[in-house]
Amino acid sequence: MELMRTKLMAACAVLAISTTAAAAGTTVKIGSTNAYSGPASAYGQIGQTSAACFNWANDNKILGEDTIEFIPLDDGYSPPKTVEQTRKLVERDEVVLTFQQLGTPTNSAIHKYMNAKKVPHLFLATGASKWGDPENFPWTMGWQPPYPTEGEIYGKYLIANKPDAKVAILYQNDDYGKDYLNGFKKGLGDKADEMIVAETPYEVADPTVDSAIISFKSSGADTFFNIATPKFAAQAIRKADEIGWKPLHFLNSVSNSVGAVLKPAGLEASQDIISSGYLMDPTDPEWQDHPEFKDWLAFMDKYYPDGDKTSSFTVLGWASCQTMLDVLKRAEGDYSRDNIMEKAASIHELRVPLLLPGILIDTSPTDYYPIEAEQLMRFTGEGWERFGDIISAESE
Amino acid sequence: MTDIAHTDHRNPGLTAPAYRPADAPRRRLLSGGNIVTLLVLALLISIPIYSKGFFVFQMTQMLVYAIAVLGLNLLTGINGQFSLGHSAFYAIGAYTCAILVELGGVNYMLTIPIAGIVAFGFGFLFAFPALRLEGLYLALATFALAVATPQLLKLHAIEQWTGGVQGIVMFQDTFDVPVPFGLDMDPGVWTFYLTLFVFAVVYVLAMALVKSRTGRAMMAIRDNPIAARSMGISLPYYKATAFGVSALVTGIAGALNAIVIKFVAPDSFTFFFAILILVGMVIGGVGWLQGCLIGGLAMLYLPNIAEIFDNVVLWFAGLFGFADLLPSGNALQQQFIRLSGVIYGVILVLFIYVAPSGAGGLIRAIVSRVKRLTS
Amino acid sequence: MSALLKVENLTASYGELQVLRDMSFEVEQGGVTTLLGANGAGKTTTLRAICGMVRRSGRIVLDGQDISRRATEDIVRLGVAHVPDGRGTFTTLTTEENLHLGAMARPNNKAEIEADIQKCFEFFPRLKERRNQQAGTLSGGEQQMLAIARALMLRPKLMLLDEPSFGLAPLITRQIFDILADLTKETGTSMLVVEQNASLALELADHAYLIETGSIVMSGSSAAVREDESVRASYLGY
Amino acid sequence: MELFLQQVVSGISTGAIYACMALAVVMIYQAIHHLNFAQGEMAMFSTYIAWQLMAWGLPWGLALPLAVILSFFGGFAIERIVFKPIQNAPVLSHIVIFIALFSIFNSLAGFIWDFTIKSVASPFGEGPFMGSTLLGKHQAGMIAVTLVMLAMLWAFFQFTRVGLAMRAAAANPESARLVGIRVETMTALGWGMASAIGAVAGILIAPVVFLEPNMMLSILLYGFAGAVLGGLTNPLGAVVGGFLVGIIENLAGTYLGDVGAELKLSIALALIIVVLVMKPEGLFGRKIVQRV
Amino acid sequence: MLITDGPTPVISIQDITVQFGGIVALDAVEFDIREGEILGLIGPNGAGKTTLFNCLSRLYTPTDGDIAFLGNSILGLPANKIAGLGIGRTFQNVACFANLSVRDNVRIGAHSDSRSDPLSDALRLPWVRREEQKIDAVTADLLGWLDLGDVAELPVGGLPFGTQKRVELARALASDPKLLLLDEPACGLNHDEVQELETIIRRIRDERGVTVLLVEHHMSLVMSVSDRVVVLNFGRKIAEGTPEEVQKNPDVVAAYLGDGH
Repeated sequence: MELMRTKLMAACAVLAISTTAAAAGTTVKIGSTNAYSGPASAYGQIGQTSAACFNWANDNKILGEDTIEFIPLDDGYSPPKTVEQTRKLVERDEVVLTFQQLGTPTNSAIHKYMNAKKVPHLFLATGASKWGDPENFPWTMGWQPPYPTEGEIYGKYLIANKPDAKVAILYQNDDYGKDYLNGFKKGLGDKADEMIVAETPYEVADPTVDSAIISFKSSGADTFFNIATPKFAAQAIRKADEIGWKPLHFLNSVSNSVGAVLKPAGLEASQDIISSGYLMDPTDPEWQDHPEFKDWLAFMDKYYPDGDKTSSFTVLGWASCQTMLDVLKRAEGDYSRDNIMEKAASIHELRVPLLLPGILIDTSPTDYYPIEAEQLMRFTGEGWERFGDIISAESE
Repeated sequence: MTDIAHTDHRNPGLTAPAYRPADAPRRRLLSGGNIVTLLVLALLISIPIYSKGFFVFQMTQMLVYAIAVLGLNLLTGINGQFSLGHSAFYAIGAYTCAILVELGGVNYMLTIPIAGIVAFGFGFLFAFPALRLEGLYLALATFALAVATPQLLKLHAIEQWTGGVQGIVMFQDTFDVPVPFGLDMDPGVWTFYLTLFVFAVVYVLAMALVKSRTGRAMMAIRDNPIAARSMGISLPYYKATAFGVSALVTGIAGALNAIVIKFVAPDSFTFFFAILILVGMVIGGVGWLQGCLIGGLAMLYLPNIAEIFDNVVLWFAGLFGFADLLPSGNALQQQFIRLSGVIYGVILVLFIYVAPSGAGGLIRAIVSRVKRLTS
Repeated sequence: MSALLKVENLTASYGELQVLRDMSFEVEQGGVTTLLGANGAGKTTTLRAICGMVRRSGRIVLDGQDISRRATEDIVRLGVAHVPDGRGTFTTLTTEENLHLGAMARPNNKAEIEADIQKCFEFFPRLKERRNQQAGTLSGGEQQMLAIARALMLRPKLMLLDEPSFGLAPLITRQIFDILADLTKETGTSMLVVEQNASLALELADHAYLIETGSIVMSGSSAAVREDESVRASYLGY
Repeated sequence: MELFLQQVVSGISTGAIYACMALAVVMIYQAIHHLNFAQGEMAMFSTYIAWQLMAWGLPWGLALPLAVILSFFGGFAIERIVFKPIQNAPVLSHIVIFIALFSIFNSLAGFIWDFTIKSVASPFGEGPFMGSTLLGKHQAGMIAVTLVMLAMLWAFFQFTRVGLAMRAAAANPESARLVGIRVETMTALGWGMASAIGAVAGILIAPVVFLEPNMMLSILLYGFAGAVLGGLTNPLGAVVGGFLVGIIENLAGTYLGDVGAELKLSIALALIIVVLVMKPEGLFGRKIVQRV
Repeated sequence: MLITDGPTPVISIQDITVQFGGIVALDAVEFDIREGEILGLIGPNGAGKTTLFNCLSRLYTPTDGDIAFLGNSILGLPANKIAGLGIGRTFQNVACFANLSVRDNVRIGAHSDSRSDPLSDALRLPWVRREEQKIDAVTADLLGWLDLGDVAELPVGGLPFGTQKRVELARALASDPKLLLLDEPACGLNHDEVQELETIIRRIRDERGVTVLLVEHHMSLVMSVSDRVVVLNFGRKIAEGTPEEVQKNPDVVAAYLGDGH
């Protein structure tokens, strides 16, 4: 109880300070939850990058005299904790919106709440398809290309290029894995049942996925769809190489970071893997002289020096934070929830730094999927080589 | 030294015990314990009057946790059986509630006792293999149960009821918990009072049980199983009952959790939660049921205590004038949040140093010292 | 004769329960002293108090050195070998390992230790036959022998023996006491023996103390004590 | 049949992971009669130390032994600093301390080295073992090291004075004091050794599962399972138990269809509970007969 | 008071043999306990007294022989049914429920005399309350009877040993037993307490009509309080009779003082 009171007093003190500062401009309070502890803590870097990005924005007066107060809280990837922390943000800290909350089960737990409270629930760090449902959930908007879309892209590619493939699928036994799986099957169309010869789920608690890869090899599969998070994706890549199984290998974009996945798994072993992307890969030599990339490096050096400059998480954090800043800029000082949601739902062909060239952000009151385009790419042993056109669900 | 030396230390005068009839147990209405209980109850009832929605919600959570701690304490503290698997019974309660409400259309208030009964059944059945296991082995078996729970909930075969990995979103249509009896009350406040009511009922019944013949038998088994058997106490019966009752209470907490959070998913019931309940129980005091509120508070606040550390440090920095050395903006808070596990762990270690037997032991020690000083 | 062990005003308790009250006695250099008394009189506790295994107060002096505040293992290292009641055998270890453990407080001289083990086997040929057997599988008498042999491995100045006859058949008890008599003659080891079987103990000992409810009620030479009526009374109730 | 064989061999090689960990579990159990929940995190932390030393440019031949030695002293220090002051506290309070240590090590590793996976080079090299497609060089090396460690432990306990003293202190602390053994030192030594064995296990496991702060989370559980299955008092049993758990898990995942794949962990755990209920002392454990 | 020819034996021990592994702890022991008597059972350490005791309270099952209570064999019953028959016991090194109050310890003694179930208990149904009132009355009576009123609400674990022993006695009497088995009640008591104990044992028999089996090392207590004495040595019965007879028995003297006397 005592603790509570000090905390409340501290909160009041902060409030007092911010009101005096308000003479110069308004403070926009933005909340977020992420897994800073527990088994999913690797994703914490995304939130760290955003926190640094908002500091950068304040220092560079991106919103003019207005400042952003970013409140990131830890939910340990546990849904009840997410509810608690989100309510803390909305009801105690009275944030204007929440940004980039991490995870599918965690966001599912507050989906209804945010919409009932009419608080913008923006640019979630998860690619589940359910975040683009403006009719039922007008206050929730994702950011990444939806997982099913990406799965579908691989499926269609396979039908076009290798219609007689025998496919083995490894997927994480949760929302994320199943979204990819369903999208992929949709891409394969009627031939799905015929083409898929093995379909094995794994649990986050499993130490390795070696046994599944061995089964795949003996099932006679010649194509492999790897729907796994970085650690397991890397294990699968290495094990396949170790036992001499060389299928046509599709790797979901969640785990296509060269630094965080392919390098640990072995660059040799990763040769010829196909994936798709929408962000620049920070280890790709192609971008090293790109102005956006250099800006990002400068930002990282100054505002997040501990951050991993080879990880796609820090890239994602920066790019989605820039999207957020654009929405706030266009709000032009009116930081009401209605106005912010309206601006978020009217992004038109926005280019944010570090998206692949040609990929733009587009939203409308009926389109809550900001990024829907991806480009296929193949790993050369050193970096990703993009091929083919930018494939966009929007263009269909 | 050859002579014989007789030394007699016997006391002269024998004192045979006088026959004095002892009083029947005294039940004073205004004992210290009762006054504290009433004060705490008054404090809890008044929460929605002086605080806002979020704090009410947090206190609702705290009460739910307190019920879970109470449930575990009935097993471990009262009956002496370990469990690292109570997240499983909590999950059973939560899913029973969610499935009945969403698929069965049952009134959510009605699902609370049903969830308890279902959990009782599971607990009672689980007790039978558990009867053969003791101490460490029982801890491991229950731990295995906790680890397996999320997997079992995700199982494809029962997906049509459990919603698989997606879980179940509750109160789809109304969003908020429907407030009954035409009461004009905020749903959050209503949920708080409902939880408080259930907590009070469970607490009173648990206290009554502990003070009854059944409770005494359970505690006798904890303190000395061989002597307990000689008193005519059946070990299997009471151990299984303790398991069942403990699961029942924890299941009720699970059902309330479902109602409060309005969402159940396998990821909510990992073994981390079982460990959290255990920590809550130890902090409150093993075998001291009154400690469940302290345990609930610990479960609620301890894991996120790192969030306020920047304030604490800034305060000290202001006091001692080293504020300039600290990073600006929210960088400091960021660092503390990244260290939240370390801070949590260090606080636990320090707590056990100060109070090896939990808050219960500490309070008893203080009370007895005060009594000794005043008498 | 000089006293090897001098105990003055020894008091000891288990938690709330005070078991020893102001006990004073001595063990002479090279001699055998016995503590007699009924069960629960505090004999075992006396030995445990000397070894620092219960909370105690008072003065305990071994060979001029105050040991009343020392930890058990340090007292053992000063040359006090305790053969506890129930024998304290490491039941899961072999006979030979038990003997090696007896020498744990001595410097690690392999040859000397090996020689001492052989000596033990000479005293107790039965143990030699059982050297690789788990100590828990030995018979009661053999375990008692092992416990004594293990104590000897320390090359102790003082041996504390707690009911060496416990649970043994008369013939075996007789054997063990004969060996103890030989031992003290041959090695000159001082002994403090706690025993229920008064006649055996008095035969072995030079000096005896009688304890009742945690206090010494009588002391004297074995011969004198043997003749005293109170011994009979405290043992047989008349 | 080939699949079966492959899965068994693959089970053995994952089993080797569990066996390593089970060995550390048995070691600490001998010393303190508890299962240390923080054991896996301690092993993970040791592995990071080895990784860091190598990242600083030490050759693995120097870095690994140094990490193991540091872990030994770390374990020793934990017993002295954290547990000695509360040795009379109730058992559950000790379990809470284990949980606290778990949390501290996990969070600290993430803080220092962050949570992305790192590859640790295998000291045995990569590629197939003797041209076999079933077994990699690392797996073969891991199995060999586990067996060598087992043999060394056995020799330590069987033939050295300290080993004998540790066994005595674990079997009967009071009698151990009576022969002059410093029981507290033996307990701390047990912690140190368990921590060192854990370090070896971590270093062997990391090349397989990649190094990251959560890498031991489930492995420790399997390690417990292996140790309990084999009998907590028997290092050989623990190693065999570890291998068995690996094999059972793989076969369940392969042959029990969808349910098997989804529930392979649960099936392995259920099996262990069944074994415990039938034979509470484990498959190879010694039954302790108690007289009332 | 000496009863040489009681009506029926309360308990009759018939040729009981117990083996642990290869060790014979009890070898065809046979004797009766008659109604209303105090029977002393003595013998040197390891004679088998406690083993016999544990057979009577069904913690051990004899390898051979039978034990009949009021004419019916008890060997088919589990340990927790023994109290219900009317056999109470105490333990050698006190086995109180250390964390519970004195009053609760005694209440637990009445466990086998009442029938409540967990649900009725939690709801405190009227009939449970009546039962509790009965237990409370019995408890209060016993606490007064054994002078435990002042410590009634204290946890037993912190009380002096002698008091704990009295708590155990009260607990054993709470189920209103016909036969009370006392396992070395004098062990660890000081002289005054032993005197008190002697009085208490007599009063248990005289005032409450309970038959007593007393296993004890403390000779003066056994000899002064017992009506008859049975002597065991090495698992065998070596003597049976009045205290005077037993004290003069040469086998008994030899067992206790050694051959030299």
